[in-house]
Amino acid sequence: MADIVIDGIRKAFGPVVALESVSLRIADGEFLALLGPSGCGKTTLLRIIAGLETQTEGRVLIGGRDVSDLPPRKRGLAMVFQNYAVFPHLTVRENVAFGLRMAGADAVRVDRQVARAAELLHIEPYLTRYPAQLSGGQRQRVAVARALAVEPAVLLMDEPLSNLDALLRLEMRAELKGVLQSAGTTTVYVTHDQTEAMGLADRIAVLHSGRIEQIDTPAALYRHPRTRFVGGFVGSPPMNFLTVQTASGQTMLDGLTLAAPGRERVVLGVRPEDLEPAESGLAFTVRVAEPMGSHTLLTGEALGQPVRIVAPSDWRPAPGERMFVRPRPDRIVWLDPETGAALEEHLA
Amino acid sequence: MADIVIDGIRKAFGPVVALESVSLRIADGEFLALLGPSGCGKTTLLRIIAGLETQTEGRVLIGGRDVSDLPPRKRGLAMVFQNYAVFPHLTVRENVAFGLRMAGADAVRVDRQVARAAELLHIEPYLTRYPAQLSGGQRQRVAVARALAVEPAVLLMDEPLSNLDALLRLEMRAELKGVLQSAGTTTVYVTHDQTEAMGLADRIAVLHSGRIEQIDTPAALYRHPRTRFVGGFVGSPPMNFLTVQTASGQTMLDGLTLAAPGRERVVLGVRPEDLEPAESGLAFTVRVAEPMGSHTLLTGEALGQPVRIVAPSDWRPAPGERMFVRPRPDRIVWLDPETGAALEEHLA
Amino acid sequence: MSARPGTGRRTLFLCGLGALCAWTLVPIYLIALGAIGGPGLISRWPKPFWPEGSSLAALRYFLDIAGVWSATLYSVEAAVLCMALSILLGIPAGYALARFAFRGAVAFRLMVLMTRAFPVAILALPLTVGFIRLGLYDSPVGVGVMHTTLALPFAVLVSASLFQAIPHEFEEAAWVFGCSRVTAFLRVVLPLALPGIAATAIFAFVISWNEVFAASVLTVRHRTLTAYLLSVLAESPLHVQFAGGFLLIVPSVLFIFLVRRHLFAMWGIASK
Amino acid sequence: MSARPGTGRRTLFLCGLGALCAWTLVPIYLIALGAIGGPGLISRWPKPFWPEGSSLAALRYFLDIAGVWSATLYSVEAAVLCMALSILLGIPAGYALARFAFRGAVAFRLMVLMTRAFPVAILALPLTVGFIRLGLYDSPVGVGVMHTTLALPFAVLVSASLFQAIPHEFEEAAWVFGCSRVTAFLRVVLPLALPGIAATAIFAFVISWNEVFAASVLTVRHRTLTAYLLSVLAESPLHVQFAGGFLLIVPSVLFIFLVRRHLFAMWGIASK
Repeated sequence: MADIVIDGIRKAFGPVVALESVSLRIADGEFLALLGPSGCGKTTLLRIIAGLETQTEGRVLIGGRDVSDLPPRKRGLAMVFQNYAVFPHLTVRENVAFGLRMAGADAVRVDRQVARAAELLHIEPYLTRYPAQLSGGQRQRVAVARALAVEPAVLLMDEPLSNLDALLRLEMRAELKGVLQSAGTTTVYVTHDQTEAMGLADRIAVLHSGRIEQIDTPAALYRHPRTRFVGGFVGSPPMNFLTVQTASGQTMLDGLTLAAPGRERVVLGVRPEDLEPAESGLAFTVRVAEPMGSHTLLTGEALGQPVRIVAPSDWRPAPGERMFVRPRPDRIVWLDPETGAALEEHLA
Repeated sequence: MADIVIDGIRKAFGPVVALESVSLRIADGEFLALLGPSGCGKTTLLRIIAGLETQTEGRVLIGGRDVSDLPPRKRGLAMVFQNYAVFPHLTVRENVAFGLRMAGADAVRVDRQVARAAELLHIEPYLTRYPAQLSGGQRQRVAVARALAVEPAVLLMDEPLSNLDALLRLEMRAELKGVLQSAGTTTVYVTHDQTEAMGLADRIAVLHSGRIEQIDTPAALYRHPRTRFVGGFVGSPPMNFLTVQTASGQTMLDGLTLAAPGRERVVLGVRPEDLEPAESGLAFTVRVAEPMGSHTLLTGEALGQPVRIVAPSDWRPAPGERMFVRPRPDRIVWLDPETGAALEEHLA
Repeated sequence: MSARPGTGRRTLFLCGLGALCAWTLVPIYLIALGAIGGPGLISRWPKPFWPEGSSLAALRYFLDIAGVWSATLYSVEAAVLCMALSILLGIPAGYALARFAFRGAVAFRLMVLMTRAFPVAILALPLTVGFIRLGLYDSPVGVGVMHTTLALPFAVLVSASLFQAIPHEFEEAAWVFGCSRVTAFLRVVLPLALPGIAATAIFAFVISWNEVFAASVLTVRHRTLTAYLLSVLAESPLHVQFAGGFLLIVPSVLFIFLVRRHLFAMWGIASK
Repeated sequence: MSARPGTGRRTLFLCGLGALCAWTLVPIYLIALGAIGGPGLISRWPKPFWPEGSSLAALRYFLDIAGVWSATLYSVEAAVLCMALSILLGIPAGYALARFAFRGAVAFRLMVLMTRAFPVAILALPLTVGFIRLGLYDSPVGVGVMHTTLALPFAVLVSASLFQAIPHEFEEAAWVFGCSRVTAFLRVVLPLALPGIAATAIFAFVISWNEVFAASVLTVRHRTLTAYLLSVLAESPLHVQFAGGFLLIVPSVLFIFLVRRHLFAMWGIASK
């Protein structure tokens, strides 16, 4: 068990800067997700923690020890790879035992820990098989078992569920969360899927073009995005952003008047499920209505800007229909139209 | 504009049967989604309609004409491929014009229809570029424009959005729906993503191991799945299934008594968002709680069987906590425990 | 692919790289040196890095040998024929191999490869009988046909991997949008494969240009350049031999530089 | 890949297939026929499908030629040396090529390919001078070294594509789970590449076994089997020539059958 300190990490591939001065602290036993679109630098950061990539500047401390210049094998960590990287020439048993054997563990310890990891991930029936005889989901379990068998202080995961189909992903997500909660391992989990990050992590660090945009709990990230990027990336469908004019601390949205920050122009951010139908208010013109079963997703326009609304499943407006909606006042976020940053003065 | 009749189509690859006697009718101007997991035969069926694959038995009629033995170019259809298949050696303009030129259209007509398709898909700025200079989303638009430029009677789409990232997929989905609604083209759309099928289609045909499990509107499919497979595949998270004992037309679920079909054992199907917290009722033990922002996803057990619940986002039960839930009575589906088929006698 | 060589490892790696460069560049350099250094330089050891009394005398002497120019013509004739036949036969065969899943595809590939195992030298002897009978003996056409049997397996396998690298969906899209099988091949597949086919053609040219054994056996008076030089140079002074070798390398090296990117693709190695 | 050939197309395709099969099988059949059919059959035309008076006399006569067995030994010595050197030099070079992104990687690959453009025959003449100086003249070791320069480019490029086909993440997983770079290579990369490496080795063996020109030039009394047969057979009757050719093909064909799956992988063509 160990905490991780990332101290001013910068990484450049030639002229391309992948990470610029990233600092963060992951507490002992915490589950942190690195979330961002592809190319945001999340995988590079994970690989720098693992020692598979060398930082251009900065330090990595694991359990208080500076590991910046150590090779991966001396950092006391385990990793689950995106394509699983289960060794095809070894049986499942030997795959799970690989780390223990390399560490020189005696036969009794190897047997005990392989058996424990196999039980935890329900792969006992396959121990004598080769990976080529397993399905994708089973291989994924073997990769996790291999990582847990060495009882690592730190577990790194690089999009471990991205190669599974939707149903299996949902199942493995709940299972992973259960297994890791009881193991208490410090975990860094890279993903581009915001539902995965929300469901699994204690805290989420949202990365965007090599910078951390926000680190927070899933709930705080969802309710109080600190930037427009976070609001648009977390949540599906994403947050709506409406640029509005204000005057003397108020803004007029068609038939609706809201208290607003004292600026000339601000961006109003509101989640699609927080726009409630009303008798009067913001005028919304439906362009497309998609019945999703549990709800109906409406895409259309308000104030000449694109807006999505999550409406009850029994609503079926026709394309072109006009209706009125009101944002729930406690769920509104105000942002700066130039920088995209949340306006803190209004939050306080 | 044309309707499509699939009449007893069977397809075998050597000893492997991909489709067994599939029949369905797609109305003129209808948008039908073929939905199913990989390997269910949906892509094979689409390719048989296109003429890229030859059926072993059965007929395909487009607009009343038997096209079973015609090559693809004589079937009067257009297609959008999964990897877009935009010709890399032609400019965007020539790609969009390809079908018209092959049909021998005169220059005026080519120019007019290319301009219209380009405007519809917002690709005018790229017309002189080569596909290698475009992003994935732009290439996708070119592929759709190429298909629409020939004004096909029938448009076939093979997972056209699966190579886009989540946000772009959401945007293109709404845009596609808008464009196709106004074009009125008969469309067959293959996907493994149930949210895509639900959002886009007029009707959905759910395929499973070469058979059609159910054809229905998205809402009917969601509320009244005809088989356990459909209930588990459509909706995310999937429907919960609890096998329960019944006696004299009733079943006792802990502190809850429900009217049930007159069988000894039945399966109760209920969607995760239709299980509502209550003072008494079905006892549910939380294993994992995932805060998803707009809701909290609880995974746990009831009656010793796995159950998922979509709870309000301010609920935060700890793992191991016990609570009571009640299914909304109008949202319950009863199924046969052996065949997995919905019990019609109870629906009526 | 990310590189993270340790420092010790990196040194080792650079040494190996240096050795490998030397292994290809040093022979070329030595041959060039021998070719322009004149007779005195050949026997000197160690050789100077740049010859002082360098001259093009040997090269000029070499170009004045009677018959060099007509031999060059025969070489070009044979090589062009070999190139043309390799492409005309190799492309349909490669396309069939790439696109049609048929029983025995594996066996078929095996046979194509097996031709590599023929010891051409030995087979060329009995083949002369057949060539005399067909009237192909001692003609560039005969040499070109013989060289085609050497180049064709490469042409088939390389064009098969070219066609396999072109997603089938391009063709299917062409069919859906109004092409027949033939027009789809001509309008979509061929343009995409063309650069690789050009590289294959040039490779066939180089194989024919450099082949000496079959050419020597199958001709008497109408020798290709390589075969002609071999018979003439055996009795020439050493520095003229070097000059001959040097001039023979030139067209091959030129060709390979012209098509370098496609050659890598041919070998299944993407250039970064 | 799905096949949907139209019927007319299919006929055309089957004809082409037949022609291509004939192109590899007929020579082998004719050579075999010549080898066992005796002297009478060679000049007969058309040939019978199965010779009536077939005998193994020519083959036996052939095996009785003085020096065949010692020449076989030299051939094996040279081929084994060529194989060993190709692997020992080719694997590190191929690994470097596959794993390290370095400036000049393209130029390096180009140089490896350029060695294909050397007309070995012509170069072999001046090289004899160097070989005599190094004491490698007229020895299987010298021939093996010479053949290594022929086989090495293939070994490097093929092992590079082998290593490139092994996902880098296997190595990275090995590093994370306690391996150093060397142990990761030995415990993970090498076992995965081994079948392909074996195929490469055998390919080097076959190249050396079949090469005749350099072997003829570089040896006088210690000839390899192919070179020896070439000098002996030129004066032999035709049916004995066929017998020699037939016996030389046998080991190559055997080898290729043994490693056929990996050979396809080598050429970047997945067997279905």
